Amino acid sequence: MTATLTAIEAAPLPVPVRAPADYKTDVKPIWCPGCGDYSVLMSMAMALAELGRPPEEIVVVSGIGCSSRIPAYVNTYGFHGVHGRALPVATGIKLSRPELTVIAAGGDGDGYSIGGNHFLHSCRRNVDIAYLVMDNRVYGMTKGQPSPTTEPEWDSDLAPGGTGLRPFNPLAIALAAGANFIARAFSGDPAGTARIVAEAIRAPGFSFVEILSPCVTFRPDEREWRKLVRPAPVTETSDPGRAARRLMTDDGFNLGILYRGDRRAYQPRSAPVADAERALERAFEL
Amino acid sequence: MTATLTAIEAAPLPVPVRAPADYKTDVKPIWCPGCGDYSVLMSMAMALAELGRPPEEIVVVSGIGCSSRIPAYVNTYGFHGVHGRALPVATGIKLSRPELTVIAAGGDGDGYSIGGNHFLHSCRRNVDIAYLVMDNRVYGMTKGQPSPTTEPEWDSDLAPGGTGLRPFNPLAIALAAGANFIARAFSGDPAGTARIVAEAIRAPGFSFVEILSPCVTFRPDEREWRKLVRPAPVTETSDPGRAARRLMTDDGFNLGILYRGDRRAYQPRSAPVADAERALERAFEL
Amino acid sequence: MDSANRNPGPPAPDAAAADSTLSLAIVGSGGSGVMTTGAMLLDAAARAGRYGLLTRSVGPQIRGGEAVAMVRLGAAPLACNGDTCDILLALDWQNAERFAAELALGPHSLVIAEESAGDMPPALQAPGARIVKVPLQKTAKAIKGRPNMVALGLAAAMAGLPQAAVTGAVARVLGGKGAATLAASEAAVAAGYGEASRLGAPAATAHSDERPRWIITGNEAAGLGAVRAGVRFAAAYPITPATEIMEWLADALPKVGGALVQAEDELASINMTIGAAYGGTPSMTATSGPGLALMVESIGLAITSEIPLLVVDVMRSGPSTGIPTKSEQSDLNIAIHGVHGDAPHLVLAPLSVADCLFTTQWAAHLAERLQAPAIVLSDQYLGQTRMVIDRPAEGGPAARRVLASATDGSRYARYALTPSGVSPMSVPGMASRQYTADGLEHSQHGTPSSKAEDHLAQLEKRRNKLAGYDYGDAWAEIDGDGDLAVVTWGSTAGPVREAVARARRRGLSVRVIALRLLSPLSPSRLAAALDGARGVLVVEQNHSGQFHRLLRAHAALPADTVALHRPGPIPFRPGEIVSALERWM
Amino acid sequence: MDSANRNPGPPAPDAAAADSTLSLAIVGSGGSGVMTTGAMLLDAAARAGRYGLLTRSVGPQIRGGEAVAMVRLGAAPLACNGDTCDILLALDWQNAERFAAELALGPHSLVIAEESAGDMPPALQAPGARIVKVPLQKTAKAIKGRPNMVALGLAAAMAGLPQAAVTGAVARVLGGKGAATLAASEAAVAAGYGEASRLGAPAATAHSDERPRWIITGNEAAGLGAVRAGVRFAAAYPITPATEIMEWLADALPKVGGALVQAEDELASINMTIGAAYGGTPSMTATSGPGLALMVESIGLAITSEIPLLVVDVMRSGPSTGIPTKSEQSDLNIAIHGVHGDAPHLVLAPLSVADCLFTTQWAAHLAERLQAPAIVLSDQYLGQTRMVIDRPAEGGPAARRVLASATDGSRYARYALTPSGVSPMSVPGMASRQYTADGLEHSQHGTPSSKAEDHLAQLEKRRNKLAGYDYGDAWAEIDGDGDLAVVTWGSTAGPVREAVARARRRGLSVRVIALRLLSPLSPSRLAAALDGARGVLVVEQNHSGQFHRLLRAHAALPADTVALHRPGPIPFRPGEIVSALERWM
Ligand SMILES: Cc1ncc(C[n+]2csc(CCOP(=O)(O)OP(=O)(O)O)c2C)c(N)n1
Ligand SMILES: Cc1ncc(C[n+]2csc(CCOP(=O)(O)OP(=O)(O)O)c2C)c(N)n1
Ligand code: SF4
Ligand code: SF4
Ligand SMILES: [Mg+2]
Ligand SMILES: [Mg+2]
Repeated sequence: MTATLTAIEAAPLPVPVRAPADYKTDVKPIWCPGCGDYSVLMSMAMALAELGRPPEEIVVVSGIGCSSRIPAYVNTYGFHGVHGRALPVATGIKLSRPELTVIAAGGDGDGYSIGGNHFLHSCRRNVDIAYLVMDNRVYGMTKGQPSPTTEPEWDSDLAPGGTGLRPFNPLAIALAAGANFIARAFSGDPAGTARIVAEAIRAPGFSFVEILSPCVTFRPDEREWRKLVRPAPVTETSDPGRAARRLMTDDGFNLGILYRGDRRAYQPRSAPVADAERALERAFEL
Repeated sequence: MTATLTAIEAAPLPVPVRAPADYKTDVKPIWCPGCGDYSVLMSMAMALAELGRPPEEIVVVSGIGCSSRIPAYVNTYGFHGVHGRALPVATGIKLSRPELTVIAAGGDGDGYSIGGNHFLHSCRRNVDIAYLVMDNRVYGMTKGQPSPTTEPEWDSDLAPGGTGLRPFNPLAIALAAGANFIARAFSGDPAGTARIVAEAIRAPGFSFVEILSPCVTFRPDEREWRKLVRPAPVTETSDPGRAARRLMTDDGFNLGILYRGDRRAYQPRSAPVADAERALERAFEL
Repeated sequence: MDSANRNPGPPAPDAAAADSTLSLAIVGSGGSGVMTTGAMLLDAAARAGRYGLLTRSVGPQIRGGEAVAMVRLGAAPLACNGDTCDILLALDWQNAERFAAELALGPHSLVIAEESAGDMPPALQAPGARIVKVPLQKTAKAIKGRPNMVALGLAAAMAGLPQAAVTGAVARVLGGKGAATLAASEAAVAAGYGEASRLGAPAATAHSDERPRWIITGNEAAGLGAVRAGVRFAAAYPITPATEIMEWLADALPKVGGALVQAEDELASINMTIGAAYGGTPSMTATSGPGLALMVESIGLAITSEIPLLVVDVMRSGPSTGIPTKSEQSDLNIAIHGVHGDAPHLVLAPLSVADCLFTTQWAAHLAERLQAPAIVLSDQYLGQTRMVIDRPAEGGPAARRVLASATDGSRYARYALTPSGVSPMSVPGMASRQYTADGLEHSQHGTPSSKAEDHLAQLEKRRNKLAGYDYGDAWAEIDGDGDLAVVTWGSTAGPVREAVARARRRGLSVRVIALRLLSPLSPSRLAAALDGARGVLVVEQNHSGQFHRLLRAHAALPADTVALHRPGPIPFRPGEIVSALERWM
Repeated sequence: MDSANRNPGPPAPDAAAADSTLSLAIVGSGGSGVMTTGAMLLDAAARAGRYGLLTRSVGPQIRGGEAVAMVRLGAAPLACNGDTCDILLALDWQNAERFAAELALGPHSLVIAEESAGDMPPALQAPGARIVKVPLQKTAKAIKGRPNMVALGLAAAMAGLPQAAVTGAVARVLGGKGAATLAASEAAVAAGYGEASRLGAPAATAHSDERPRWIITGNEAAGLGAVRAGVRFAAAYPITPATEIMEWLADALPKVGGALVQAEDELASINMTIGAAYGGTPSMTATSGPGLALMVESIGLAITSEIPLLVVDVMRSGPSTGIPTKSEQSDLNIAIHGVHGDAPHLVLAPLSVADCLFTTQWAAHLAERLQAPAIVLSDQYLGQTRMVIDRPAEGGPAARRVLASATDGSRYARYALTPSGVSPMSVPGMASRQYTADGLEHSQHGTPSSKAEDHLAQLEKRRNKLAGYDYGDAWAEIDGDGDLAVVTWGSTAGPVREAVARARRRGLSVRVIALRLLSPLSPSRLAAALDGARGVLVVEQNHSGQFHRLLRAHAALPADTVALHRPGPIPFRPGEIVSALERWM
């Protein structure tokens, strides 16, 4: 599809062994000391090192938020777009350049609030993208408003006394919408997160990883998460009915791969025809 | 909340008995002869007559599409907004005028494609609105493109040979997102549809009714639906886990009320304080 | 001048020929086959060496309502509909009064109506118009044909087309339906010729002109222009009247190794387009006003992150949902000024149905060349009018990006401050050239910056790369050098050209300046084009005179400047513009 | 003139006083308490009968990075930051060089730095500036206080504030924290006064001026203006720098019987607002550039369906995500022209922090009065600057809608063509007045119409109701009648006023025309205001001169017109404008 780029698709070279550090830039993160996103960054680098693809064949796409700053800190190609639109950008990249590894990343506000429609439709479309959501149950970047995953009673200036709304269940929605791989990780366990992220990238189709990643500044209570998380007590399933039941009753702290489907990744049919342009033009002749 | 309007909230009058015709205007629908939406209109009028509220206390809100033309044909207050945004408009009306009956209506493209995010968040927010989707698995108004519920192999100019995408499962998503009442109806059964619509309006919180409503022009094959639909073989449930399992495996043709939850409808706290404006201003004094 | 920026110079319509055109309308209710009849008539005319166009209008019903096919034929390429209808052919009168304003019957009009259809609706009647009744139904029944095919024969005969041309057109459309259908249709056409001879049809003339012709709509031409330039990815969300561009591309792109994907909404379609373009593939989307409104935030992202991108806006009557099926040039404001912040980008408008090909192709070229989004303002009239045109020249501008060269070890500065303002761009796959594209203000390396000097430097770069580029002579089509100037843009150039041809015959010395490039506007080129004009008429199809305001903001107009603007839904007619020119006669 | 449209006439700053102001900045790294110190200093100044303002700037870190609090104090109301910093107080030097451009130290500046903080960063150094070191840490440690409270005492003393005023300010902020904290703080403040006396602080002066004062930010004032007008519903999606408006309303609205709801995105927030407004409740939302971009499609819906609506856009540096925490006036284009189709609506801009109250209130009034959306263009500078102002007058314009009268049996024509263009509106609950609000073009009854005459009639109605309304003298603040005019809008009016005061003292005869109403623009009022001006300076804070282009498009400007425009992030300083005026001196 990229006629201009054939030159760079040169013969394969022997794959050098790469370390996590090879996937990090030296741009200093703007994150607060102690923010969960530092660990997610580390996990991403570990996962990419494990997979070992050259950094230039990987693209990390994000929206806007503290978590969405991550592309600048990863030494791959990056795209820091507008709030809520990481997934369509990632979709456009992957559909036009299927040979690239495409990862979308961002926050719970970016992905579940303003970006909710793309989340739904990306699950359904099932393009081969890994989507990592750093869920801190708050809008960090804009200084502490409730997000869709915020607990109903959490007090804030924008929702004094709490929103009173039932939190959004991103995993159940991902399943209902058709995501092919659904997992939950915790930033406090970087090695476990790295394993899940690597697996999500490897899995075909749309892979969704919800990463619990505390916001120490606006949700200091989330430091307690480390006591609440646990490996999911049940094994991975590929039965959507069973997964649905589990996820509808899940308390939000079960870690691991919770669903793995077998849908084929979506890639639009492209069927080049010899001399196609001429044929297209001929249709306008009398 | 509407200080300007107190005059019209006069003393209650004895409720006259109303007929379906009292809820219809004499504007001629633009729909094609045979379109399923005619029956939906009839069912709405029947349901409203059954409930018997004065037409001026009801608002029907829609987006854009053939189905979204419905407000003009119903003799209530109406709002024909832009494509995909019926639900937020309905939400604004209901939250500021809780005493009104608010119904949102539209098509599968309007509600599940461009309006998907509002669908998600309306389910979650659980405002007391009934949402009726006339699903014809196609974009009728723009002359026949696939919608999220279209079958993967359905051929069209925009997706020659079919989209290849798994159809969207609106009921499963509504459940995962928190809708409090979930039902499926069929326009070919106007009395049954009227019953379900009346029940949806009565039920507190966000009530979602998926109405199979054939597009005879672009999906003539949908005339066959009348052979496929059946009353759901199972009884109404209020257990989300069980409902999730059922809906994930449902074939799309089970009619009836499929889930009824017990969440309280959302209404923001309003706590008027005497002389509040003065108090607010005093905070700026030294 | 870069050859890509050379004006393709579509022929101005032959002034003499413009007077010898025939405007013919066929009206009927749903299912009467009015549209097929119109399309066949146009096809037949092209076969007979004529030029022509077909516009359509329908009632509010989604399907099966009343419809009118308006065909205008002439010996030279046509630019627009005529002032009035010469011949109206009515298969029936059901709701036909709805089309009164569009049809514009006049005292010279001939109305030919099915005899069983009853009386002509009063709203349609024009004093002086002659009405004759014909037995289309009866004739058709007698030969087991369809009344609309009888009407086709009748219309073709009234237009002086040889019957063989009609046979050819019918064969092309109905060829697949079997010999019996074809034969019945031909018999009906012949019967129509018979009816016409009784009405005194002119002698048939096949023109000797053998120049190869195409029949194409503006929407098809726009799709083709994009493919010619090298666009290989499109993301689409359906909207009237832009859907046909995407439907054409859905078929075409896979054949040239590309792809089209249907998005969930316009927020997704523009961002998918941005993603694919970032990845190195020339990419586009098409939409209309409401969709463009949803895209402006992300167009701003493409501007700031310097991603090339093509957006075709096929305008319809606004604001809001407005009149989705009708034309208007009222999206100029949002196209130029609808992005928040200081956000320079390209805005272009095709000047005719045929020019939808060149302008879209050129826009794709400029977008890639200048790493900026380009918005093409087509409209419902251009997009959906079916036009007989001369076969376009081959080739034309290509979308080619200034790519970053191989690494020399230094840190890659994606947003380097170069003399032209265009910075060589890397795309994924290029080793050691990784960067993060960003909608935050940034330094030359792409890292976020809130420094005043970085902000200013990048704002200047983004402005200068567009303002300083040499757009050659393709920025406008300038015709003549009279001391009056008609300044216009986009589809209104059609009626302007025809009006000016008429005004010239009445002795007026008028030039036409039809702008193809609307942003950036070059005040110096505009000034040069206006040099010596003592009076200016600015013509456009919207209510508030958006283009006139834009010109005022950027150029010095003479005191004697008149703004002629009115909204849709009726297309501009040359006569309206001639009237406006009369003050200078 | 309707009293609602009377200019509230905030006092122009006392020209003499403007010269006797003090600009004082406090810098320090995260956690050093710079912001609290600044806020207490401002509070103390207000208690001492002064006026003043506080602006803040922080590094890119979300929390805990370097910060600077800039306080300017004076004897008369202030309009903007000063040209340079008189006193810089450094708690430490960590990353303080980031603020070099904002601080603008000059040869007369005095730098007071914590002695243990090391050397001043070279980027900050200004030739001639005097540097003294003070032991803030040591002093604080000795009395178990906090260094920033010592700094507060030092700063207050250097500003000549009586210590009692500081005590009052500290008590207000720390009152809730217990007597021990309070005592420690007071001791630290006292220690600061001690340090200051060694540096030769001036004698304290409490002004006799007893006028009651408020301390308020523009965002708070905008919220209050809306509530005063009668706004009772708001839908919100957080965005910097508009979030504080919504946070203020989240607390305030329930108390006055209204409500605020957080939406899932801006598409939802604008449509919720539309829904509530349709229902009869004066309603609003607030956002910044990216959010406004997402709202334009639905603002078009409100225009077409004639639904009153208030949108406050607190502008930040664009385009795209831009510099979210910094001010700029670059959303004028999108605010006026960002809606597709011909889409007239109201655009206003507050002229000062205090005026955020009146302008927002007036905008809510006009929106309801004229049944159209009103966009208020505030900006980060106005929104987040904390200002000491005179207590505003009570009352002001109210949001009151022209409601449909009780049924007289005739069919209700929601979009009736009235002389004023405003059609009495019904709201749900009113019997026999049902209608469907529609974004499709419509007849007077609201039923969809694609007729040319309906389209034109409704376009004219929607334009005329705005263009024909008498906006009284509130459309602009006009000061003086010199033969030069400085024309400006929004927050830039502040530095313009101060600059003009200075220029007048240098003998220039200058008037100021500061526009509050930006759309519709009245060419005749503009012409009257400009009458007799031989030269015009147009000042605004953006890169492309958006307001200048707008003026050109609508008004005749003298040949000697100079456009002074530059982007953010640094706020305009009066000196820049004085320099531009020098060509006429
Ligand atoms: C269109 C638009 N609306 C709003 C914003 C303001 N905004 C920036 S980040 C953000 C939310 C971030 O929350 P989340 O995605 O959870 O990321 P976090 O900061 O918590 O990591 C918002 C609302 C924006 N930039 N653009
Ligand atoms: C922003 C925007 N995008 C696209 C459109 C064009 N459009 C009008 S209706 C429609 C889809 C209608 O489909 P659906 O909601 O299923 O309704 P149906 O016509 O099938 O009843 C579309 C895409 C529009 N009006 N506005
Ligand atoms: S505000 Fe919260 S999410 Fe943002 S960087 Fe700080 S800790 Fe992390
Ligand atoms: S196109 Fe389909 S959905 Fe629309 S009116 Fe016709 S039958 Fe109904
Ligand atoms: Mg978050
Ligand atoms: Mg549909």
